[in-house]
Amino acid sequence: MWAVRMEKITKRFGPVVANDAVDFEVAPAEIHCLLGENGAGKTTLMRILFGLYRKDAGEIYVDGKPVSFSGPRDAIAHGIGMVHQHFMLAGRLTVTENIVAGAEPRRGVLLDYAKAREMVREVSERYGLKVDPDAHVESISVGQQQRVEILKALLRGAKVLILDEPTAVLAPQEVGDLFDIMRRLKEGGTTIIFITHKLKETAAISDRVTVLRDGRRVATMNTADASPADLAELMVGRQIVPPARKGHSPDGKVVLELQNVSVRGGLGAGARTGGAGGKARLNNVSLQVRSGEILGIAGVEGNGQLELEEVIVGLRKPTSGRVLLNGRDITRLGPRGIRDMGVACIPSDRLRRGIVDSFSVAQNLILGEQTSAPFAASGILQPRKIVEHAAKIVNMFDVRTASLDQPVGSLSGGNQQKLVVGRELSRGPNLIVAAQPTRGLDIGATDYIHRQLLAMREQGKAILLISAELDEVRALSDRIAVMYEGQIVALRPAEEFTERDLGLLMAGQGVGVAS
Amino acid sequence: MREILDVIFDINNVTATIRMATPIALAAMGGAFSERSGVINIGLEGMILTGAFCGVLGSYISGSPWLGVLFAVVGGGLMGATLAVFAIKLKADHVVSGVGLNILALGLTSWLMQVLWKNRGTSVSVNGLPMFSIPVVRDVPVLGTILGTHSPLVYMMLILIFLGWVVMFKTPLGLRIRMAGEHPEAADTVGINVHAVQYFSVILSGCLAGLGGAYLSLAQLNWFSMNMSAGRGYMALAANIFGQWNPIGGLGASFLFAFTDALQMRIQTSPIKLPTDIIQMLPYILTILVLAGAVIRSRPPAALGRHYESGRAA
Amino acid sequence: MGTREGDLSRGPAARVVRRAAGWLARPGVSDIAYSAVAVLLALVIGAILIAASGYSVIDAYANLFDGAFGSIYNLANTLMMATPLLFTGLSVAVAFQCGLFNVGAEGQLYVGGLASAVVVLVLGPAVPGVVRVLLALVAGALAGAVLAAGPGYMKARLGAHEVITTIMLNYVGILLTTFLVKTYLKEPGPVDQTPLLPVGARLPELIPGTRVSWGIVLGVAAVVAVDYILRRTSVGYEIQAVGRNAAAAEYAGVNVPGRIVLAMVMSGAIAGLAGSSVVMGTLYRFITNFSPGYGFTGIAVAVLARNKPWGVLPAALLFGMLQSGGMSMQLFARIPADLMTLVQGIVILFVAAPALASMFLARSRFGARTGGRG
Amino acid sequence: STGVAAPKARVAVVFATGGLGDKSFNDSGFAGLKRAEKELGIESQYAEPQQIAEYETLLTQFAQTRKYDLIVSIGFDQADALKVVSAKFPNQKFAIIDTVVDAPNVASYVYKEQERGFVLGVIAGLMTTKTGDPRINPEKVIGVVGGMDIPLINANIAGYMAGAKYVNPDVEVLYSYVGAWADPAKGKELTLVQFNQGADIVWQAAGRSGLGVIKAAEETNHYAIGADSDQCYLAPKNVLTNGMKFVDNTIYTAIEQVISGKFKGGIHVLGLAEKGLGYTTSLVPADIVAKVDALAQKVISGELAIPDKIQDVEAWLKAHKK
Ligand SMILES: Nc1ncnc2c1ncn2[C@@H]1O[C@H](COP(=O)(O)OP(=O)(O)OP(=O)(O)O)[C@@H](O)[C@H]1O
Ligand SMILES: Nc1ncnc2c1ncn2[C@@H]1O[C@H](COP(=O)(O)OP(=O)(O)OP(=O)(O)O)[C@@H](O)[C@H]1O
Ligand SMILES: [Mg+2]
Ligand SMILES: [Mg+2]
Repeated sequence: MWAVRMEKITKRFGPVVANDAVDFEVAPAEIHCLLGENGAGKTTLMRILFGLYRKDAGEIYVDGKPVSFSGPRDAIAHGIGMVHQHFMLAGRLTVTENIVAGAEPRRGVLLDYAKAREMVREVSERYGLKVDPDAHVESISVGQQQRVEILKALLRGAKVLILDEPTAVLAPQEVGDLFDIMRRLKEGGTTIIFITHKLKETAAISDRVTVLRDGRRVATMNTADASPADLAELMVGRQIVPPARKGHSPDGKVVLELQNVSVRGGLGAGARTGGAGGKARLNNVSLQVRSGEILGIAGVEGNGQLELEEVIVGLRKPTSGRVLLNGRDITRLGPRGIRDMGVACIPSDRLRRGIVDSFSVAQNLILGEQTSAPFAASGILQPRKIVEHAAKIVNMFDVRTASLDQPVGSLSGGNQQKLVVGRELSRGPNLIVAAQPTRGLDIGATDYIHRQLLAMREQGKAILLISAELDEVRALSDRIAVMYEGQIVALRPAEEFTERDLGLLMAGQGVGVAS
Repeated sequence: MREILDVIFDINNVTATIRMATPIALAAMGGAFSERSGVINIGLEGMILTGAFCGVLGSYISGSPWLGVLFAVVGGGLMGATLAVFAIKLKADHVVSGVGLNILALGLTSWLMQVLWKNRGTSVSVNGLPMFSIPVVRDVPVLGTILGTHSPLVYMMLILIFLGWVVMFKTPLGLRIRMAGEHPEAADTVGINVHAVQYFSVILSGCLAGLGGAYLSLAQLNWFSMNMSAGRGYMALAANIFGQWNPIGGLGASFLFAFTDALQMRIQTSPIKLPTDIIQMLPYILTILVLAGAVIRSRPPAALGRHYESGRAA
Repeated sequence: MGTREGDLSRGPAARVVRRAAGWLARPGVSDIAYSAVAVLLALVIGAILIAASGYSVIDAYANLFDGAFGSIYNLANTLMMATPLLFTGLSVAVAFQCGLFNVGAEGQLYVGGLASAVVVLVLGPAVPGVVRVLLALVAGALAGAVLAAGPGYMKARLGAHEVITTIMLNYVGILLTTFLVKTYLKEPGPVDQTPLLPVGARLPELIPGTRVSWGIVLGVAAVVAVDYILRRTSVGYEIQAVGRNAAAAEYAGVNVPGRIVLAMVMSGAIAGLAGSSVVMGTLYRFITNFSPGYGFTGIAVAVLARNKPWGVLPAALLFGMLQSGGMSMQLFARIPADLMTLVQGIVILFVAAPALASMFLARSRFGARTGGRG
Repeated sequence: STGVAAPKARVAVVFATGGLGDKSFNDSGFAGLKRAEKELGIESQYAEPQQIAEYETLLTQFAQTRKYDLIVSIGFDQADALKVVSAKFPNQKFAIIDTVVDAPNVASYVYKEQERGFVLGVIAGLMTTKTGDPRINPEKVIGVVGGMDIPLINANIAGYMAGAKYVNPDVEVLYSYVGAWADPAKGKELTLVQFNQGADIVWQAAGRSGLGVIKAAEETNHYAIGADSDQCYLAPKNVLTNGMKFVDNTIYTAIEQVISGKFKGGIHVLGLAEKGLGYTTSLVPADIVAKVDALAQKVISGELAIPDKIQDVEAWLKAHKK
């Protein structure tokens, strides 16, 4: 008997058929991987299972019994829990509040905060998911936030746990931790549906795998029987070959230089990014990025990468130190001036900083260029030019949208990211700051963006790649700097690091070995 | 100089402050509940007005001012329910629904007044609430003057503000309200009925503003007068924001507004000779200065003003 | 599934079609249809109220219609009533486009109105009338802009919520103008008001013999200008970007505080012109406390217009119509003004709730053709 | 009240924006109109505009019908509109209250508000020394709460100050303004401030805001003075007297004159002498009534000309030292 069986599930959003008569079965206590390109319909299928979307057609069986959910409450009552792709957390509330909301322990009419904290501590210890119960969610790292999400589901007694791209925001170490947790849960009898774009992870953790493509199921098989290459081909319909990288010329012109840059916590941009705390966020960081090279910044998120990104694009003034671009001091120039000097930036938080989701595709594609030729002439926008440009980028970067007038908010996450990457790379920059550029992207899109970055490198651009994705950093970078607690603890040519070295350095161990 | 200090530190200013802050603080707390749940409430003005009217109507019908207070709470609550239906169920823009409600309340109360009492301007006088003195407190020198004798609704306000704070920050319901206003999807996915929580909050908001109205018409006065809310709903709106969507903060802001107003009134009859219009500007200028000086970055609930529809219906 | 539509964007014909559709949404036909249905529904409720109160519905609505459109004079009246609302509605809408809620149009229109009056009176007859009118309009806009710039600056630099500051500045604007008039500009007599503006230095009548002035043309021009700025200029783009996602705008190099101040300045300038249009085109002088709340009604106008410049036009006309028609209803059908106020509130609520109209439409055959929404 | 027979006259009234229900001149004017309907057999029609911009339209709409024998404008802010309309319709008879429109077909009725203030000041100035009355305290302080700081209200206040200090130079007169005509709660608070400063008699000249003045007096057991009409019923033990303004009589008389063909344009200045203004004796002790009646006589005879500006009071007092 299946733990969950979904039969001929169909879901339409207007003209879009997100799920087209999808059959999907999960066995009890298995880890089932759900694969598919961006927009294949994975999230939609799972949201239907969780009662968030109402299906247009089809049947759902839980433990063999037909069910009909009119909302998540029903799904939760049937032991289904879901960790969402975009976290469902209220940033201003505490960890405890987020976890217990809807299932609060009471003392009389009051919420028993002591008990709630205790419950959180208890579950988090049982499953080895450490979080500070009193921290405000907006002030903890994404990895931590994810734990909060998992705790939420576990506290509600989930027997079927849906994890929608949980690893997209995690550092390698954290992915390892998550897998340990998943295995422990599985041993305890929990069924897990796991969505990912990383075939390595599929192989590492899952028992079986289902592939969706264009809203239809194309295959379900035992993981052991599927090679990564086959799966990739099933997903995107073509073979994915990792891009080749030409040799590195170590003596290009220095484009970006940071000299002893420090940023101390407090208000300022920190207030806007939600980070709090008064410790040093960047500590005496010095580095150079030369034209024709990719400098990779490896590190667990929350170790100063965001501050680094903000300092370089001018959103944050360092407390000390200087930033030079082509030899010119840009420390106090501000985002406008820095952009005008030819800096492109793919922000790490694309939803918040990369797009205006109620603007159309065409409008978003000139964000940051709204005052520059050819899109504006003496302050007047040039719709012709803007539309031509949009059409070009949408084509070049394979942004899937119904039209150029579509609000960007209605695009899938992957397509939003492609749009941002396309916009930034097409600006003809001489420095590219790419922060988590492939987060959440499917293998096809990831491959595409990697190729684009490498092409930029061939053109002699200087590229600063900030990524929590070890494989990505290793595959693309000429040199790698490891950040830990606001400091650069190692900076060497890429080939001098082993994967293990990097992992240890990122975890704050082996600082002694830093060069 | 001496005279100026006498004017500023006149203890009666403080007593007047408490009186004048009462309706504003109640409505501000109403605003806090509504907005914490995600529904913008520009309709406080109309809710106060309706409460004031219903209060008099209740006392007129029953002869009992306390039944009048009940009427006011119910009347304000009905206005809240109207706002809720439009803003939540019918997905009307929250701001425009509130504006519409204010106009509706003005028309409705004036109209009913003609129907009931054949007079547009003022109703008949009804039984108002008697003053209440706290036995021991009233004899304490300074405290007695400030807090010793007030309308029972003043004490009720102070208690309600505290209770409101407890509900908002110390109870499961409060958590659900805050979650609905911060992240309705998150609330929905943990099984919280977002709309139910919003209905509750907006209706409660109307009840509280209605009670504020009853204070005007049954405690400060004992009749209804056309448009007697006289902008207090807008002041409550400001007080709620100033108070960071927290009932106690709202009370603080209401005290600030009321105190500067009391000061203004006191200055008018003091030896400080300034043009009346300049004196009357004082509360507003002072508020702006305090706001600028305090550097309070108001951060509204993240999902304020948004219509939430769980994916079920999508 | 999303389809690849890149090729759709090639070819000049396709471009024209797309641009006609507008790459910034304008209020669509459906918006207008829904609003019209909502107004009708509200009038039906009004009819029930009128009938229940013992008046003749036919008489009432015949007078409403006649008062609003029955003659050139009445039509002009509707336009006159709509004129200040056109400005204040536009003012509030502009601020909303930048994510700002300007509750201060009322105060801004007072200072604008006074500034216009002062310029006309101070310049005196030596200066040609046209010049005086133009300078007075500029002064009105400037004064409104100055009063709005404060909240804009405090919002941008100090994070002070504009709702609080603009509410407070309303009172300041009204009291300050009163003070200035009393102290420096008062015409002797029982009213605190400036002397009459000379005939040559007024906004002339648009239709001779009626009360509608060129103010309404000015208002339409403002709509056109604001629409153009928002849709077609870099600055307008930036203002909207800030309104929709300030963090992204900042990341993209937009001067966010600057745009916030600019949006408030634009909003204030337009509100200031509301005052100028009344002072120079209707009352012909500044009278203390002259506004019956044009600034507050402007909020309703703006939101009914979905904050779109072109939407402000029908929304303001609707209010003008209800007011001038309401006057006739009161006068000739003897319906008390309060009932009209009541109906106005209902109209606003109904028009604000497209779902109500669509529920209604869904049940009628009309709905089958326009399709569902929302 | 309209019979089958043709009415004696048709009268239209355009009220001030405050509208009916102000318990002040709109209501008083309305009462005059109703009395004329009943007693003179006229037919009437009226409008309650919401904003100044409507005046001209309404006056025009009435005048256009050419069926009204008299069109009355209530309130000083209708002057501009009436000036325009009366010129357009030179054969139409108009009347306006509280201000002057200089046109042959307009009868303008203005009141010497300061005379009413004067007699009330006399009463209050004498009364505040009667410390035997439980509502009177030892301090010689009286007050007045105005609706807005405008000339019409200030003429009242000036007369009040002059009257009080004329009979009792030691008396201190407090005055403050609500800043609104329809905020009784605020009117009450302002009054409480004055009571706290030692006042025991406060006059209200604040429209509906002024009803709060009477409430404050009742609650704290002090005296209030009513305005425009007899407001004793609001607090029978605490309304000392009322400053009357007979807009009803004015309108009634005007209508009467229209019917009898005696109507004449021009300025009619109404004061105590013309019985356009007055006061009630209500709770005023007989000795004070006698004194105030005597002084009123001096005003009526023209012996005392009361100042109508607050800043002129000092000088006037000096000139009239007894
Ligand atoms: N609420 C919605 N309204 C309209 N369209 C939607 C909605 N949710 C999803 N879609 C569309 O349905 C399709 C499937 O989306 P879904 O989010 O399920 O994809 P996915 O497989 O989870 O992609 P990704 O890997 O990018 O998360 C996409 O084309 C998407 O644009
Ligand atoms: N409507 C009215 N209400 C009150 N008093 C009025 C009214 N009309 C006239 N009066 C006053 O009654 C008196 C007689 O008025 P009438 O116009 O008959 O005489 P008059 O001597 O011709 O007027 P005037 O004094 O303006 O020259 C005058 O003192 C006048 O001011
Ligand atoms: Mg997804
Ligand atoms: Mg005394």
